[in-house]
Amino acid sequence: MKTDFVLQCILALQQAIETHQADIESLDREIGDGDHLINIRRGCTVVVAMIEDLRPLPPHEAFTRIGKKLLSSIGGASGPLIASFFLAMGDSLRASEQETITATNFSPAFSAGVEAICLRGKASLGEKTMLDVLIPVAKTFAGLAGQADTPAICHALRAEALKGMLSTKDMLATKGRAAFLGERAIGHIDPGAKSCQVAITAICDTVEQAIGASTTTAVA
Amino acid sequence: MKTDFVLQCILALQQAIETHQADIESLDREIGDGDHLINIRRGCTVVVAMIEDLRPLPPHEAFTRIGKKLLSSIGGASGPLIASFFLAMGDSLRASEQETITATNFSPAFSAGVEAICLRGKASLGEKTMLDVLIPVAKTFAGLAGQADTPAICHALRAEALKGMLSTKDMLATKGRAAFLGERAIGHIDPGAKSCQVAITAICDTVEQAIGASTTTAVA
Amino acid sequence: MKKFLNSTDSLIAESVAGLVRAHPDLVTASFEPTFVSRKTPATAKVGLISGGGSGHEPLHCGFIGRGMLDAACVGQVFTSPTPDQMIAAAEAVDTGKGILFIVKNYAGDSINFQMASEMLEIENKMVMVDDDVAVESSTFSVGRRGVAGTTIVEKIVGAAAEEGRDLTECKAIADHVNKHCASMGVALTSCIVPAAGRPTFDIAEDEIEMGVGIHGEPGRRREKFKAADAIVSDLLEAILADLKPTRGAEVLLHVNGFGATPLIELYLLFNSAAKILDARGLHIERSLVGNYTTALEMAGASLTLCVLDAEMKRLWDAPVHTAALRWGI
Amino acid sequence: MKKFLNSTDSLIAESVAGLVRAHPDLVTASFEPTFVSRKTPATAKVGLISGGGSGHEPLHCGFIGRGMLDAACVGQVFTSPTPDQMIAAAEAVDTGKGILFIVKNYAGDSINFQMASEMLEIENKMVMVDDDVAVESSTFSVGRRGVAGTTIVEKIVGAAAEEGRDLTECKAIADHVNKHCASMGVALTSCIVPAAGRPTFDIAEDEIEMGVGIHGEPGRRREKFKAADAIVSDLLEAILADLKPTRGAEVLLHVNGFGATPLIELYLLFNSAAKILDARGLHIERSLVGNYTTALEMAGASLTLCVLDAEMKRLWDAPVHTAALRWGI
Ligand SMILES: Nc1ncnc2c1ncn2[C@@H]1O[C@H](COP(=O)(O)OP(=O)(O)O)[C@@H](O)[C@H]1O
Ligand SMILES: Nc1ncnc2c1ncn2[C@@H]1O[C@H](COP(=O)(O)OP(=O)(O)O)[C@@H](O)[C@H]1O
Ligand SMILES: [Mg+2]
Ligand SMILES: [Mg+2]
Ligand SMILES: [Mg+2]
Ligand SMILES: [Mg+2]
Repeated sequence: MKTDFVLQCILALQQAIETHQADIESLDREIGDGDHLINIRRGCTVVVAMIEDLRPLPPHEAFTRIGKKLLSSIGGASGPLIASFFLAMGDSLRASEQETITATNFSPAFSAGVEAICLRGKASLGEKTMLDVLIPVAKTFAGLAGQADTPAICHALRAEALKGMLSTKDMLATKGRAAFLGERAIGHIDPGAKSCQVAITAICDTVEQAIGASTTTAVA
Repeated sequence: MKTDFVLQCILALQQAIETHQADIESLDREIGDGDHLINIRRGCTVVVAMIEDLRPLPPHEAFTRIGKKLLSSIGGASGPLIASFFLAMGDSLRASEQETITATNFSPAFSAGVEAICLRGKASLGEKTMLDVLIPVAKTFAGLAGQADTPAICHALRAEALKGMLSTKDMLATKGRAAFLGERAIGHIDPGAKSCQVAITAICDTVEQAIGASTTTAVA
Repeated sequence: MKKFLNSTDSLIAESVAGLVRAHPDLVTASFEPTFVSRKTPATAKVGLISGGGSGHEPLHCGFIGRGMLDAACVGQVFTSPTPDQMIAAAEAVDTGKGILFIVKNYAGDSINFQMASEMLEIENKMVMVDDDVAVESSTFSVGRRGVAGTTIVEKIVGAAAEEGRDLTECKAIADHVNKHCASMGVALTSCIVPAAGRPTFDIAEDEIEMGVGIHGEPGRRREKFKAADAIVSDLLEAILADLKPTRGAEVLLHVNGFGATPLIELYLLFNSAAKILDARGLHIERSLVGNYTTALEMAGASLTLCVLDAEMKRLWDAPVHTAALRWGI
Repeated sequence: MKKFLNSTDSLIAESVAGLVRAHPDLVTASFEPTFVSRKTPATAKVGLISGGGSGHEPLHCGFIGRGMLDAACVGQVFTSPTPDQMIAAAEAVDTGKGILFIVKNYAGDSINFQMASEMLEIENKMVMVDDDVAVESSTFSVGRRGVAGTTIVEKIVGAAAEEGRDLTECKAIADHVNKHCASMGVALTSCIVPAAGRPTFDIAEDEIEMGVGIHGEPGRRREKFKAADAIVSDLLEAILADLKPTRGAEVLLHVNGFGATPLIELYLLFNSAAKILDARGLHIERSLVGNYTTALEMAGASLTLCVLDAEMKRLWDAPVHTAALRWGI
């Protein structure tokens, strides 16, 4: 998959966030400060506004540009974390010097991105954050990349994202704003986990659809 | 009627204000600032608290004391006006040197009280204030005092008070807080007119009841 | 109604006590009759006394101190104080140079201060502040309401009194400032008089009250909610129609919050207003943004424009040290 | 939702523009990236930079000026600003003596300021303000939230920087103040994030949120509404349990309104708190009452106690000239 397709995924992601806007928003009202939807939306808007500038670039360059832009436009806790994710993905892909993304080179990039979030946020699995979606997805992806076919990978990642998102519900938060709530955060899904799950699902759907529509290897 | 009976009337008046509290309050919310009931209540409370001190005094002295006390405890527009009313009544009765109030000496005192309100508030009939009750009542009282019997006077004054109160409904206000509303005050009864009507009615009722209970001339 | 209260009866006394505890170097309170005055009384100047119903804080007690008021009489919520309070305050602050009462033009305040003025055995004058252009006064003998322009009057005449101007001069300056001030406000929600326990007026989620009074009194009209720029334009139109400042005039722009409108919005209103004044060729030389003349917890704001001359500017800039306004000291 | 707005997207920019129009002698704004800094930059001192999400005004932009901050970075409502803003602000105010970032302890602020600190090619340090005792921190690595104590930290370290203390000293003083501050708040109603358009939390007419955060985050517990004295007693109990001041200690008592609570009630709270502190043998040597660290239009208030030493008192009293705090100048 080339930058063109990455951009298509981003549009799909934006669409999916809008579809789930009410959920995402109310989760951050419940255990956060009510701005997560707005932050993610702002991120989507600025990236979508860059699309024509990004199209001619190789994917690693596109990711780096997206990361830089997000770093200066989202803010909050999620902004620098998501920005770090894109910046690290750009670095990883740049190192592998590929013009085209495949499951094989994208999985380590994705893992590098998730690792960057862990470092930046000083957080790990089980702290009731977006990482409860991202870490298991990265792990599953790494296990399947090069082993399973694209639809199977998409299927597995979607399931993993869903499971991770739901797992945050009964957790005590130890990072992010919800950590201040102690027991009162229990019973609420983490908003960042929700938006990441929505994003991953949208991307998997887009990849699957593209495979259905054409069987060129450029997609996977 | 002696001071003792004046005090009985004041207790009845306080009772009547409580009975009509919702009406009085909402009228001042509609075209005032929502405090008229509270102001009148505060006035009743301080006078009732003085009752035992007032009981041994001649009526003129009681009225003067009430007026002074009200002047320093109600505040707002209604406070100094009602205080002036009592002060002027005290002065008038003092001049007539009577230990006992009769319709004949009380009517000029009442008129003097109303006159004091007019002077102090620079207001007259038809300006949508308490005077639209008080002026016609004073006039009717003056016409009947010494001419009609007490029940007839009570009956007439009650009717006059009611008519005066209702008359404020369609008036444009030219005095008091409602004057700032222009056309928007039309359709609302003046709160001060309402509380005066309630007070006069309660006093007339009390006088009538007292006559029913005993036929001593001390009452009328 | 949720308010921080112990009982509605003790609200005023407790709040005044808190003011004095918070500013013991500035103010002291007397009770029965209740008034607040400077901790360190002035020695030889015209005594400036204001007051009115409570619920407009920091007006007036927050303006007691060097360069502004000598004392303020504290009424019940939205209810004028009584003559005995005014007389006691006057006797407490008099230095032999007379007393100027600064009164907002409402029947209650006007009657009570008038009685005090008559009963007081000290030379005194009164200035009636009536800056609210929401009320088109022509047909009514009561004139206009006194609102947020009061702060400006009190600041400027405060400086004049501190400089040693005599009673006649102080009265003239206060009248002059009042004449050059015009205000109009808008409410988004109602206030709740504590003892009443419920909103003074009902207003829908998509309505605003244009020209509202600082006691939640109705204004010019009920309107549909609209953009800040449009609201500001309406308010300023009424204000400018009244003041008729000449192009190039210097003005003080005061954006006053009624209580529940956050500062972020008040500054936005200032920005809206500044753009319009720029276009009219008026120069904003001084400004004041914040909650100064409030209406309990009403959401909304008023704009006040005061056309300045050199003397007013100088007096505005003079040092002031009160709980709510302070500079140069 | 009724707010004075033209569009939620332009709210911050318009409000910042209004701030600059209202205080042109004090502050200037840069856009893209957005920060506000002193109109007249300091020439040789540690640069103090704060910032955070908008909606807490006057914090932080209202504290820019002599004796307090050099610049503040303005985020979206309740959303931390971004590293590029912090870097641009640092580069603008640096005089060669280094930068101290004053950061409220939230994940977003902490991560963004941390990134800026790493990317910045100017010597810099960071102080994390975490005065909110509502959050019992022991079990969580994130610590406590930074709330109204921030104003006190910024004032005192502001005076120290103005005196010429170096970066290490400034950081130490700020940490010292933070360690001696403890705060807790209570909400009566919710705030509304403009872009969200509805209340952040639901709360019944007879409920209060004890220990609420300044973004409307839940606190310790939801309770039945009760008398002011009882509320204050609970807040102070938590604060005193944390600070453990010795009998006879001198304190600064800060009653901070969250936005929609009128000053009359804030002073009443001050009075309630003062009675309790008296009984504990604590001396209220300094005070601050008003809306300083707000949460948009939330009704409610917080109490902050700061245990003072002679140096802190002296620095608190030092001249300051900002939009929201001013004395001695
Ligand atoms: N330290 C962290 N590590 C990973 N994710 C975090 C961390 N802190 C917060 N988050 C994520 O960020 C989300 C909140 O994002 P957002 O609402 O945009 O920012 P803020 O909390 O500053 O308002 C949380 O739901 C959580 O998933
Ligand atoms: N100038 C006046 N003359 C006579 N009555 C007046 C005058 N001004 C006001 N009133 C009466 O006072 C009433 C309002 O009283 P109140 O609500 O207690 O005081 P305030 O208007 O100061 O809040 C009005 O309804 C009206 O009847
Ligand atoms: Mg959030
Ligand atoms: Mg009234
Ligand atoms: Mg009143
Ligand atoms: Mg946020």
